[in-house]
Amino acid sequence: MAEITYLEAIREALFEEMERDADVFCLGEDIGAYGGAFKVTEGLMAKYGESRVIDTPISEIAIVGAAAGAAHMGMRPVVEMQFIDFIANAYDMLTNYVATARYRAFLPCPMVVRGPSGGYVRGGPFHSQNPEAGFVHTPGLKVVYPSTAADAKGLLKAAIRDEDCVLFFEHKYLYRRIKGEMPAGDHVVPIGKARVARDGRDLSIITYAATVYKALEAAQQLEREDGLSVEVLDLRSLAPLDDDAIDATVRKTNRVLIVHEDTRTGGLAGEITARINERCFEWLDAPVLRVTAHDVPLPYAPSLEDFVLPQTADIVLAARRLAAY
Amino acid sequence: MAEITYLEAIREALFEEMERDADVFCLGEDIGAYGGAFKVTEGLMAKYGESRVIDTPISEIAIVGAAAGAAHMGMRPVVEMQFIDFIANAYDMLTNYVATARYRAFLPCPMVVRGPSGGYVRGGPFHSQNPEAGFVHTPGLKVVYPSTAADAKGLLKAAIRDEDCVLFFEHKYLYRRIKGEMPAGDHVVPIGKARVARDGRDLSIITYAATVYKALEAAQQLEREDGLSVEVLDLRSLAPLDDDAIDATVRKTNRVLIVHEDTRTGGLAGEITARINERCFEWLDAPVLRVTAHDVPLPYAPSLEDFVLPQTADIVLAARRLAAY
Amino acid sequence: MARTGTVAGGGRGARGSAAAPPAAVPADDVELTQLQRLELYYWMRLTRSLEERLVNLYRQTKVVGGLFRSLGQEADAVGSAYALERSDVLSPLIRNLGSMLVKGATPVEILKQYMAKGDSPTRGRELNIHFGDTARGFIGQISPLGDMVPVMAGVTLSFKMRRDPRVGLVYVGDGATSTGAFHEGINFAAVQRCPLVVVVENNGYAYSTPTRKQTLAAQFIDKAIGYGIAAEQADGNDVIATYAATRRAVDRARRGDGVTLVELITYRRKGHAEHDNQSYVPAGEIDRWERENDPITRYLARLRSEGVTDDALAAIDARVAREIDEATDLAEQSGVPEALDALVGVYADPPSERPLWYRAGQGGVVDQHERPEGWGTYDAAARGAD
Amino acid sequence: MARTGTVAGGGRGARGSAAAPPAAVPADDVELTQLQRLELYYWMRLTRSLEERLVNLYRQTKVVGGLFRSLGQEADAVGSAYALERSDVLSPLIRNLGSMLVKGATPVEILKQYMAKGDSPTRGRELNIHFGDTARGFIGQISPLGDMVPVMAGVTLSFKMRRDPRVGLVYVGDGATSTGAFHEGINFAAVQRCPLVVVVENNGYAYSTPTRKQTLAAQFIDKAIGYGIAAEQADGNDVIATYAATRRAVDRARRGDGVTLVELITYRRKGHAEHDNQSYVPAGEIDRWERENDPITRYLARLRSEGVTDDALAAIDARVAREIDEATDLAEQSGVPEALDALVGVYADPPSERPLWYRAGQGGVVDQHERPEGWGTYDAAARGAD
Ligand SMILES: Cc1ncc(C[n+]2csc(CCOP(=O)(O)OP(=O)(O)O)c2C)c(N)n1
Ligand SMILES: Cc1ncc(C[n+]2csc(CCOP(=O)(O)OP(=O)(O)O)c2C)c(N)n1
Ligand SMILES: [Mg+2]
Ligand SMILES: [Mg+2]
Repeated sequence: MAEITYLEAIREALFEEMERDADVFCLGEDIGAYGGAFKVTEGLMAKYGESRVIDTPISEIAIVGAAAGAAHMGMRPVVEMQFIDFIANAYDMLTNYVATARYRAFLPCPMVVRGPSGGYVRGGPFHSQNPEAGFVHTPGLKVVYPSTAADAKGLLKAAIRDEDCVLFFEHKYLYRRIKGEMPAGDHVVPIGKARVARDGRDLSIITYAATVYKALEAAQQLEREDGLSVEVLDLRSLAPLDDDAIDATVRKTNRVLIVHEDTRTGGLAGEITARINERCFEWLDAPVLRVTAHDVPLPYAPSLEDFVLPQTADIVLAARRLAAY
Repeated sequence: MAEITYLEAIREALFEEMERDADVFCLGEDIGAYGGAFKVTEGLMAKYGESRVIDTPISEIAIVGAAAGAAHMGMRPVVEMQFIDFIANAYDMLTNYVATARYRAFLPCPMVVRGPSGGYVRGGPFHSQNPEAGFVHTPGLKVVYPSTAADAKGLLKAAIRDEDCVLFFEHKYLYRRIKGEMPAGDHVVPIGKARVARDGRDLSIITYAATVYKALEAAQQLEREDGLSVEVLDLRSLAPLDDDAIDATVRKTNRVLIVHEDTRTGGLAGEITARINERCFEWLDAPVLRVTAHDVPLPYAPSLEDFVLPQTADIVLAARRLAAY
Repeated sequence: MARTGTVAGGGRGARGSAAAPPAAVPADDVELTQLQRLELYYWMRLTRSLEERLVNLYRQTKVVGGLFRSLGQEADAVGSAYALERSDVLSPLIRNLGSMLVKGATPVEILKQYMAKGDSPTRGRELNIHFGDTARGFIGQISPLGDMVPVMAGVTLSFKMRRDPRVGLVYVGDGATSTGAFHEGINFAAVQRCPLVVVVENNGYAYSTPTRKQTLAAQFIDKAIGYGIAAEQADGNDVIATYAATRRAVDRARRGDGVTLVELITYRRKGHAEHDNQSYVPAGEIDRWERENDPITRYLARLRSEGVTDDALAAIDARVAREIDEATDLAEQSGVPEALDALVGVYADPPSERPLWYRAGQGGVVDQHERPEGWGTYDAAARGAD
Repeated sequence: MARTGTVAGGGRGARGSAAAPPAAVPADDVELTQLQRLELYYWMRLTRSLEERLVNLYRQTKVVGGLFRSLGQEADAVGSAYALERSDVLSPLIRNLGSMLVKGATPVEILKQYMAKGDSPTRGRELNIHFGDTARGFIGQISPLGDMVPVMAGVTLSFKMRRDPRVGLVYVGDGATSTGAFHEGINFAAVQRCPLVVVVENNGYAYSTPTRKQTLAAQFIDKAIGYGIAAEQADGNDVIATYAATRRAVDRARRGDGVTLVELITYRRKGHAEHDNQSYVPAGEIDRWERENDPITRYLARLRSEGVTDDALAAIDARVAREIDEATDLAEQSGVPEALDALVGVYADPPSERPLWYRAGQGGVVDQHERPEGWGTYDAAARGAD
C-alpha cells in the first residue's frame, strides 16, 4: 500500500468522514477555495460545496461558538484554526461554553477544533505554540496530539465521531516530513490509548507529537553508544491520559523521562509526574525527570529557537543521568 | 492596631498606591461610582476622580489591552475583572500580547490584573473559578494569590510596583471572613517568597489561598487526634514559585501533601510535584500526594459544591495516609 | 419604525432612554386574536408574580445565590418571545424569565432552579434561570456575556444548512453589545445569512454603568448598518409594539433575508441583582418609569380600552396566583442534589468521573462547620453578578 | 468625503473595491510644500524597492520565514503615516512597511529583521516587520489580528490622562475588523474619547477571503455610526487623498474630538505572503489594478503635471537604490543571535532565565541534523500567515 504524509492522512480523514456522515461540515478561515493555509482542506470545497466547507470571517470566538451551536442541533462541525495559536482568542468560548455544555445543560456538543501546532519551523512566538496544557486542564474537553500519519487519520476520525468536543493538535513540523501506510478500511484509533513507539527495558521516555521522533533518535543513540534499552511511549491522547499505559512502562523500566516541546513550568510533564508519583512511587528507582522547552516565548531566529526547544542531545543527556542514577 | 479584613487590606493598598504614584490608575466594570461588585474600590473614584478610576464597557479584551498600552507609556494600570472567571475572555491579550511584550519588543508592561476568585460561595461554574494554572504556564506573567489580609495588602503593593504584569487573585471567600493587623509603614511583601503558615516536623502541606485555612484546620486536628506535627507552607506567589521554601519544607519533613482548590488534572500540584521530584527525590519518604477539586465544572448547589471542592476532612485523611506510609 | 439597511431617522436615543421614559407611541397594528392578547397579559403577569414569589423565598433564605429581577421589562421579554413559533429556538438572558415562560419553561422549574434542588432542570449544577431545553426551543445561557450570539449563529446556521424553516432569537443587553463575542457572532451570522434575530434590550444600565459609558452610539440600531443587516426599533414597554417589531424580524429571517438587529427600549427598575441598592441612579428616575411607564399598567389600560372586562383580567390574575402557589409547594418538596451526582456527565464517555481516593465510598465528607455560614444569605456582595 | 457621525452617501463600496479599481478622483486640496510632496514619493519608492530587494534575498534563502508585500498599497501606508507628527504613535501591520519607514524605521533594520540577525531590532526574537520603537513613535504588532486596537486605545488614553497633545494611529485590515479585539478596542476608545485614529485598510482580501465573506456592510465607514464616531473615506491609492483624510482625522483627535474611523480603499496585488499563488483571484483583476491604478505611477503623473522634473525624480530613485544597497551590505555583515540570548529579558526581574540543567555551560547543543532541512526555504506552506 502506498504511504501518505501526516498531512494527507488528516485530509483523508476529513474526506472520509464528510462522505460517511452528511452532518459533518468544516469551517474556518481560508479553508475553502484556498484549501487552508497549509492546504489540509484542499479539494474539500470542490467536492462538498460552500455550504459544508465554510470560509469564515476572522473570528475565532464566533467560529468556535457557531460550531457549538450547530453541534447542539445535531451537526458535527470540524473547526480549523489557521494556526492553533489563535485558539487563545476562543479560550473563553471553549473552556466556559463548550467544555461545560453537557455537564451544566445536558447539551451534546460533538465538535472538533483542529489546527497546525508546534515549533521547529522558525514560526516565531505566534505560529509555533503548543497550547495543550491550558485545555488538558479543563474538564469537559478531550485533547489528542498524534505523531504518526496513521494515528493522525485514525484519531481525527475518532474525534469527529466522539460525542464531546475534541481538540485535535496537528504538528506542522510533521505535516510533510512524516509518512505512513494507512491501515485498510475504516481506520479509527480510540481516544485515550497511548502507543508504545519503541519497546525497551532500561528506561522509559514518555512523550507525544514531534518530540516522539527526538525520543526515538535518542533511543537509537543510547542503544548504540551506551547499550541502553529505551522504551518510548507516545501518549497520543493527552486528555484523557492513558494511566494504564503509563503505569505499565514505569513498572517495567523503573526510570522515567518525560519529554515535551511545550514550556516547562505548568506543562504536561508536571501532571504526568504527579500521577506516576501517586500510582507508582514504589516502582521508581530514580526521580522522574523532564526535558522541555525553556520558559520563554518561542523566538524566531534558528539559533534561538533551537536553543529554547528540546533537542535529541538533551534527551540523551537526561537519559544517561537517569540510567546512572 | 486595629484589624482590617482581607478586602479592606486590598482597598488600602489601592488607596496608598494611588496616593504614592500619580501614574497608578484603575479601570474595570462598575468600579467607579458603584465601587465594584464586591465594593473593593469603594471610595476610590470619590477621591481620585473619573479619570483615574475608569468605569469601562464590558470588554475584557479592551480593558487588558488598554492597560498594556498605557503601561507601555509609563502608566501603572490596575485592572479589575468583575469576577476573575472573565479573565478567560482576555486570554489571548494576556498570554500573547502582555506576556511577550518585554521579551519580543523590549516594551515594559507594568500592570496588575486583579479580581475575585475561588469557590466555596455557591457561585456556580462561572463565578468560582481558579484560573491560575493557565497563566502560571505562561512565561512573562507573574501570579500571586494571597491568603492573609497582610499579604493581600503587601503583595498588591508589590504587584503595582513590579516592572512586569502581575495577576493578583483575590479569594472572595476570604474577603470578609479573614482579618489581620497591617504592619506599620509602607508594607510591601516581595513577590516570589512563600510563607510558613505553621511550623511542623512530621509532614508538609503545600497550599495557597482559601485552602490554607483548611490545611491549618487539618493540622490542628492531626495534632490533637494523631499527635502529628504538620507544617503548612502558604505559597502566596505562584509564578515564580519559591523553590527554596519548597525544598526546605520537603527536606525537613520528607512527606508532602499538596492541596489546591483548582481541579486536579493540570492544576498546579503537578508542577510542584515535578519540581520536588527533580530537586528532592532522595529526601522523599513517601509519594507526593494531592488533595484537589474533582475534575468537573464547579456546580452550584451546596451539596454538590461541597463534594467537588477539597475539604478539611480530605486533608486529614490524605495526611494520615502519608504519615503512615 | 422598521429599518432595513438604512438609518432610521430620529430614533429614540439609547442614551435618552435612561433619562426619560418614552412617551406612549401607538403600537403597530398587528393581527392578534383577543385570546392571544390575553395570553400576553397572562405571561407578563406570571413573570412579575413569579419574581415576587422569588423575592419572598429569597428573604426566607430559600434561594441559593443571587436573585435577578426583570421588573419593568416584562413586556420586552414576553412580546419578543411571543413572536416565535413553537419550533423556533430562543436564547434568554437573566432578565428574560418572561421569554422562557412563553417558550414553555414552567414556574416549578424556575423555583427549583433558584432553590438548587436535585430535580431542578440543571440538577443543581447551574444558577437561577441558566437552563434550557432544546425540545421546547430554548437554550441556557452562560454567564460570560455575549457568548450566546455566536452559539445562536451556529444554531441558526444548522437550520439554514438543513433547509429547516426555523428561526433563532438571541438577547443581548446594552452592556453585552460591548463584548467581542457579540461583534463576532452577529457579523458571522450576517455574512452567513443565518435566520437569526438579535434583540438588544436597552434597559439603560449594565449593572451600575449607564449606556453612555458603554457606547457613544446614539441608538443601538445604528450598529446594524455596520453589519449590513436590517434593524427594528420598538418601545420595549409596549408589549404589542415589541411583538410587532420582533415579528417583522422573525418573518424576515424565515423568508431567508438574514439577520435583524432589534432594539427594544426599556428600563431596569430594580438593581442588577437583589443586593444592588441602585445608589448610582439619578433621583426620581425609577419612580418616573414606575409611575408613567409600567408595561403591565400600560397594557391593562389598553386591554380595558379594547373592551376586556375586569372579570376576565381578574381570572387571569387568579390563575397566576394559583399556579405559583402550586409550583412553590411542589418545588419546596424536592430535595437537594445527591453529592455523587456532581461527578456524572462531564463527558458522554466516560459517563461519570470517579471520586478521588480519599472520598471513595463517601457520599459527603463535609463537616457542618465547613459550610460557609448562612450560605444563601451570607454575603450579599458575593452574589454580585450573574 | 468626510463624515462625522452621519452616513456618507454613495461611498465606494468595500465589496466594489475588489471588483473594479476606483476611477482617479481629484485629491483633496491640502497644503504640502514641494519638498513634502517629493518626500512622499521618496517613501513610496523606498517601500517598493526595499520589498523588491527582500524578494531577491528571499529567493537566495537569506530571509528566514515568510515575506509579505505591500505592492500597490504604498500610498495608503505612506500617506496615512505622513499625517502624524513626530511625537505621535503609530501601530503598523504587516503591510505597513511604508508607514514604519515614515516613522523612522530604517532599511537596515528591516533587512536585519527579515534575516533574523542578532543585532536586528528584536535580536532575532520576532518575525519580519514585527518591531517597534517608542522613541520614534511606533509600536510593534503581534500576529493575533485586532489586538493592537485595544493596545492603542490604552496608549492614547495615557495621552489624554496626561493632557499630552499626542495622537495615536492604528491600522486594521478589512479582515481584522471581524475580530472581537477590534470591536472592543474601538468602542473603548470611542467612549473614553481617546485621541485615536483607526485606519481600515480595505485591500479587498484577507488572505484568500474576499471582503464580501468578511462583512455584509457596504463600506467600512458604515461601522462608524455604530460606535458614535466620525468617519473618513479615501482612495488609498492616491497618496495625497490618503494624507488629507488621515490628517483630518488626526486633527480631530488632537482637538479632543475623539476617534475617527478612516477607510482607505486599496488593493493587495501580491498574495497574502510570497508563497501564495492567488489562485482565488478572478482573472484580470490584478492586471487591471496594476495597469490602471498603481499608486506610484499615479503619483508620478501628478508630480510631473505639477512640474516636477524627471531629473528630480531620478535623483530620488538613485538615492533609494543607494540606500538599499548600503543597508543590504550592512545587514549581511551581521551575525546570527547568540543562543543564550534566548533566555534574557522575559522579566525585568529576574533579568534572565537559567539554562535547563542539561544545557548548563553549553551555548548550543543542537546537532546539524536536527535543524529542519533548508529552513528559510523549506516549507512554503509553513509560512502561511504572518
Ligand atoms: C464577559 C463578562 N464580563 C462581565 C460580566 C459581569 N456582568 C454580569 S451582568 C453585567 C451587566 C450586564 O448588563 P447588560 O448587558 O446591559 O444586561 P442587563 O443586566 O442590563 O440586562 C456584568 C458586567 C459578565 N457576566 N461577562
Ligand atoms: C486572530 C487571528 N486569526 C487568524 C490569523 C491568521 N491571519 C494572518 S493575516 C490574515 C488575513 C488578514 O487580512 P486583513 O486583515 O484584511 O489584512 P491584509 O493581509 O489584507 O493586509 C489571517 C487570517 C491571525 N493572524 N490572527
Ligand atoms: Mg442593560
Ligand atoms: Mg485585507
